[in-house]
Amino acid sequence: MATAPDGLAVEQVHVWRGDRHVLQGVSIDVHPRELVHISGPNGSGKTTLLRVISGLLRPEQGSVRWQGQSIVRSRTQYQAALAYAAHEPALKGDLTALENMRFAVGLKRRTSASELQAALDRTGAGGCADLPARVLSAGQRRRVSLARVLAMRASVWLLDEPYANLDAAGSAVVSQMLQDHVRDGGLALVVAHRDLSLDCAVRRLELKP
Amino acid sequence: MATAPDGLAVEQVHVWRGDRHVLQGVSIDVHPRELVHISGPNGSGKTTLLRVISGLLRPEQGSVRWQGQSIVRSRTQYQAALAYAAHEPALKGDLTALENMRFAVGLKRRTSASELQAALDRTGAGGCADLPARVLSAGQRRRVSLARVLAMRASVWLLDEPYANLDAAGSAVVSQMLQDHVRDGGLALVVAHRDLSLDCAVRRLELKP
Amino acid sequence: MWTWFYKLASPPYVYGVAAALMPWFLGFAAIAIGYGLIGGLVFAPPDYQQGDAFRIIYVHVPSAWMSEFVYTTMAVAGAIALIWRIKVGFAVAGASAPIGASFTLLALVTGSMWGKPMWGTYWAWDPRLTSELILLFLYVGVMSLRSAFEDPARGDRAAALLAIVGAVNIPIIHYSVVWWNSLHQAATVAKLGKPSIEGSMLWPLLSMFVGFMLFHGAVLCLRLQGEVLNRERQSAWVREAINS
Amino acid sequence: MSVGAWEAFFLVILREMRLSFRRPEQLLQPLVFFLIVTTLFPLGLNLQLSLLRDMAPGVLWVAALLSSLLSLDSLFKGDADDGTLEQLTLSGQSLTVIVAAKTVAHWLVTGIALVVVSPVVGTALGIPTSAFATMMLSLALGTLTLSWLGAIGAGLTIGVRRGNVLLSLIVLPLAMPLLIFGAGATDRAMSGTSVAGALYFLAALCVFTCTLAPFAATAALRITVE
Amino acid sequence: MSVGAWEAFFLVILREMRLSFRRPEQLLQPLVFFLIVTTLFPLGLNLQLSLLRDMAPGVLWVAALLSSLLSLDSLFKGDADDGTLEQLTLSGQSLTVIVAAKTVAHWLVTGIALVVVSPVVGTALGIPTSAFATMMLSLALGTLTLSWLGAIGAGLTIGVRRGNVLLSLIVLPLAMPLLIFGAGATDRAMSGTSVAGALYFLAALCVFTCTLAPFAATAALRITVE
Ligand code: HEM
Ligand SMILES: Nc1ncnc2c1ncn2[C@@H]1O[C@H](COP(=O)(O)OP(=O)(O)OP(=O)(O)O)[C@@H](O)[C@H]1O
Ligand SMILES: Nc1ncnc2c1ncn2[C@@H]1O[C@H](COP(=O)(O)OP(=O)(O)OP(=O)(O)O)[C@@H](O)[C@H]1O
Ligand SMILES: [Mg+2]
Ligand SMILES: [Mg+2]
Repeated sequence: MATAPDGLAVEQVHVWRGDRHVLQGVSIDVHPRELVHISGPNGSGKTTLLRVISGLLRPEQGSVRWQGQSIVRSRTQYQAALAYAAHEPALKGDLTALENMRFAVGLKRRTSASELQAALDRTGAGGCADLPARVLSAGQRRRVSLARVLAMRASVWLLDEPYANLDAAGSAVVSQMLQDHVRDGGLALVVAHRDLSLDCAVRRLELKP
Repeated sequence: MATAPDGLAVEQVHVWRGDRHVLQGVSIDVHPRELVHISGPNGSGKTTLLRVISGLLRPEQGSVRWQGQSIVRSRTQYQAALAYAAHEPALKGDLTALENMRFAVGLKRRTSASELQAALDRTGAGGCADLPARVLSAGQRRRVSLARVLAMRASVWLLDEPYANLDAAGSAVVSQMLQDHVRDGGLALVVAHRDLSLDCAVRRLELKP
Repeated sequence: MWTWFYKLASPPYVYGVAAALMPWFLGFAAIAIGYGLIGGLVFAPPDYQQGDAFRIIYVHVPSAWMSEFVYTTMAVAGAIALIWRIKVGFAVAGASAPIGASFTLLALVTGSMWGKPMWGTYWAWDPRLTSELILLFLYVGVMSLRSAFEDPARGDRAAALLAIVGAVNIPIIHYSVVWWNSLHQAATVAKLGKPSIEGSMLWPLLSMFVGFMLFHGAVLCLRLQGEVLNRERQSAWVREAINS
Repeated sequence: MSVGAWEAFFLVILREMRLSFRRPEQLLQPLVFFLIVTTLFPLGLNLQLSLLRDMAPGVLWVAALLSSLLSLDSLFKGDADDGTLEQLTLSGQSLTVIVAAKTVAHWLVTGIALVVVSPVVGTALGIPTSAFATMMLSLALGTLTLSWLGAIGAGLTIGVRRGNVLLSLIVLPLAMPLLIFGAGATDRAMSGTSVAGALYFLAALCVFTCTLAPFAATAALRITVE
Repeated sequence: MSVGAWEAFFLVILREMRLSFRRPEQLLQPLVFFLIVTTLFPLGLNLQLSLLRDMAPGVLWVAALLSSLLSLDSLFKGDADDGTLEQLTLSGQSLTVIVAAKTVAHWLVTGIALVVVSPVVGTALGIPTSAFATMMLSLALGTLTLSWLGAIGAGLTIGVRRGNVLLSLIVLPLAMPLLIFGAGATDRAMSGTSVAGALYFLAALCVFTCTLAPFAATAALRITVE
């Protein structure tokens, strides 16, 4: 059994939800500088898989390993190297976009306001930095959550439909982000319903319904 | 001033949010058998416009008329003829998909379980009918909310990013729904970031940031 | 027919009127309160039972009355604003709440200062006292509801609605002494027919009351100006008023 | 095929009931809260039984107010959070009908249950059986009135963070007369004096609120929802 | 550049404070609730003053428990609803540190405020000045313990509708000993007997909860977050 001591290894993961056998033995190895595009029809278990890989959900069978170690064992180190953007942008409505970034990123690494602002500018949400998240539009929220991923400087990215709610300019930014991340040695698992046309190698993992 | 006695007339609508002048005098007439595609960058006020048209939000200036009457006056008749699908699918997590449909649609018109089930089948969410909405995937929820629009048999459709979270099959269903609705004499305003390639006339309303 | 009404209620007009009236209110308030204080503290004879302690009546009773009066103003202004969509009504209601809360607090504080010599305790759970405390809660509720909204327009409307609903309690506070037997003084002054209080005590008291009313008028004008300016800060006439 | 107001009313009541019964353990919660607050009291006081009997009506009523209030906080909040309140607003039915249905359903689920268990609590606190009828009737009137007041408060505090605290700040002062007359009636029934006055007052208050509160609550919702 | 546990602890405290102070008037609300609940009792009791003094410690403690409880309900709920709890869980920091920070912040915002206003309420209820020191000390210990107990309860009830009622079911029984000894201490201080025993017990309870509750609360959260 060849583990991937420098990457992420998902091994025979099984998950049942209610009566449904949602993940039926999913396996995949992902190395640094690799990007995996997870696709599949609605309800096929893409979000469930990402939650398993992030460690939020324990699979009934199978395991996830990071640098050769089970993520249950090395949870804190693994999660410190991880950035997860879920369906919902996970922003506190009463805090401004910048404050939201500060408290979420600040738990992973020391940052400065200017660095956070730069990340917001990069995703095109710079103008919203001082607005409470509650008043932002759907696309602006998505941009803030992507800026958070950027600012975390994590090596593992798990992105659940990062293109949702974004306009054309926003989509281009996401594609650029992904390319840069992979080029800089990161690895990413991205759920998307559309084709990713990126300038880097993209592996595809298709989940069956 | 030519009002549209058989359709929807948006006249010089202005909305301020905080210090931002979000809608700066938007006007559009929509007649039955017409479909308007509202587009524009993130944060340009598309959702705000739909909320104004639905009557949820009162514009600071300007008015919306339905069949020649201000929707403030004829609110209940107008809203009885309206179906609005917001960014969020608006489902009660503790109720099943079918129950959700039943209570939302039941306030507009008398329906039967089989009719609701047929609508769910049409959007491809038939299999989820008896699952509590809480456990549905993002795309399945979107499908249920679209089935609700279908089952309401409303003549005015306001859809906010109906394609979000849907897989290819789901997107095709939405396009088909829109075409049929327009062909049957309905009118629709649809917010979408991608091009709508429909088999019917599509007018475009582009909001500036 | 209503146009004159709306014109009267237009913000620039109200702003001007408030600015013009303020000094007059203030001046007459000073006179009335001056007479009341001198009459009450110097010329009125000490009470045969309470000695000089009773003199706190000259602050206590007018402020207690004002606490109810201001609440009523606030509710009425809120109702006008909600029903006829007259924005100045919200400004009046918004300006009134803190004033009324202050009068209520003053009545509570002076009352309990008076209570110590009279009843031997600062506070007793008597209906009148409790209902005055509840009035304070009502004011606090209205004020915190207003500020709980991000959007000031919504806060205004929500607070106005609450003020109207809460107005039901005003008669309850007023008649609490009648309905429950209580420690507190029953109506002595505000009784129909002959008041059961001596003239040399009564006149300064009434004068104090008038003075408090006028003073309230002055503060209301002042706060109203601020509220109107703040609400209309986008409009042309405010810019002019500030620049000139 | 359009839907009449009564039909809509019953449909919304059905919806609320369905939601409540979906988690049956939660139906019990206001009740258990009621039981716990009434037992907390004697515990905190460690005093003689005679004293306890004197304060029984007060404790009973305060517990009923608080437990009913705590569950009121979620009257519109859940619907506002998940977007279903918007759908209800846009249903083409009068919002007043919907608000009325939700409030009545709330009372059916919490108020009536309180009334039903009150004899148990009353016995524990030493209230004599002869006073039960008055106690239950006054509680029924009181909780219904409170549900209406709470609907206004809940409508006003949607979307406000920590709305539950603001809600109690708004509603409890309005509910004070209820408490005074409700506890008063039980007290009088215990001492055998006439209770008619207090009960009439409660009934009048209840009718008054039931007529006006639906409109106030609707207005409140309209203000906060948009 | 990785972030230490203490740093994370203070960052989370800062976050919670920022959230509380964003709406400063809301900080006052648990206080006002405390005041209102203490007002309710005398009203419900038909105002026999002698009675009131006897039950003052009980009323004070019940009000403190309830008001602290009411605000505990939102300890994790808000974060769970908007998805930020997931982000906190995935932050790479020990969840125990985060839970501890949130709980301490809760106590700093509500508990301390209650302790500070308790003399006002105490005076109104007729507690003599000589008993204030005991009252305040016991309240401080009690509210801190309660915040911890509440954190366990709040962790268990995330994701459950009408969480606040369930929360009180879980927490109130745990809080019984607090109430008995807390009100007992104040009672004894009022009658001039020795309070040391009750205070020691409270302090012991507080230390005990502060050591174990963080782990229990973390475990509770983990169970419900999955
Ligand atoms: C904290 C303690 C007290 C509070 C909150 C309080 C409250 C009030 C209020 C609200 C009123 C106005 C009632 C109305 O006409 O609507 C009032 C009036 C009055 N109070 Fe007090 N009071 C307190 C203590 C006292 C004490 C200790 C005395 C003296 C024995 C006193 C004497 C009076 C008198 C003489 C009036 C005028 C009654 C009338 O003619 O209507 N108050 N108080
Ligand atoms: N308790 C349950 N009983 C039955 N089915 C369940 C239960 N919980 C979850 N499911 C099913 O498990 C699947 C979860 O899928 P998941 O959210 O991972 O889908 P997804 O691939 O992310 O879909 P989407 O593209 O719509 O986001 C759904 O089909 C859902 O209906
Ligand atoms: N209180 C406020 N202060 C400043 N700006 C605000 C306030 N409330 C809303 N806005 C702005 O108003 C706009 C609302 O836009 P809306 O939600 O209608 O956008 P949208 O076109 O639907 O965008 P998207 O494509 O992202 O859904 C946003 O730009 C938002 O930042
Ligand atoms: Mg998904
Ligand atoms: Mg939008």
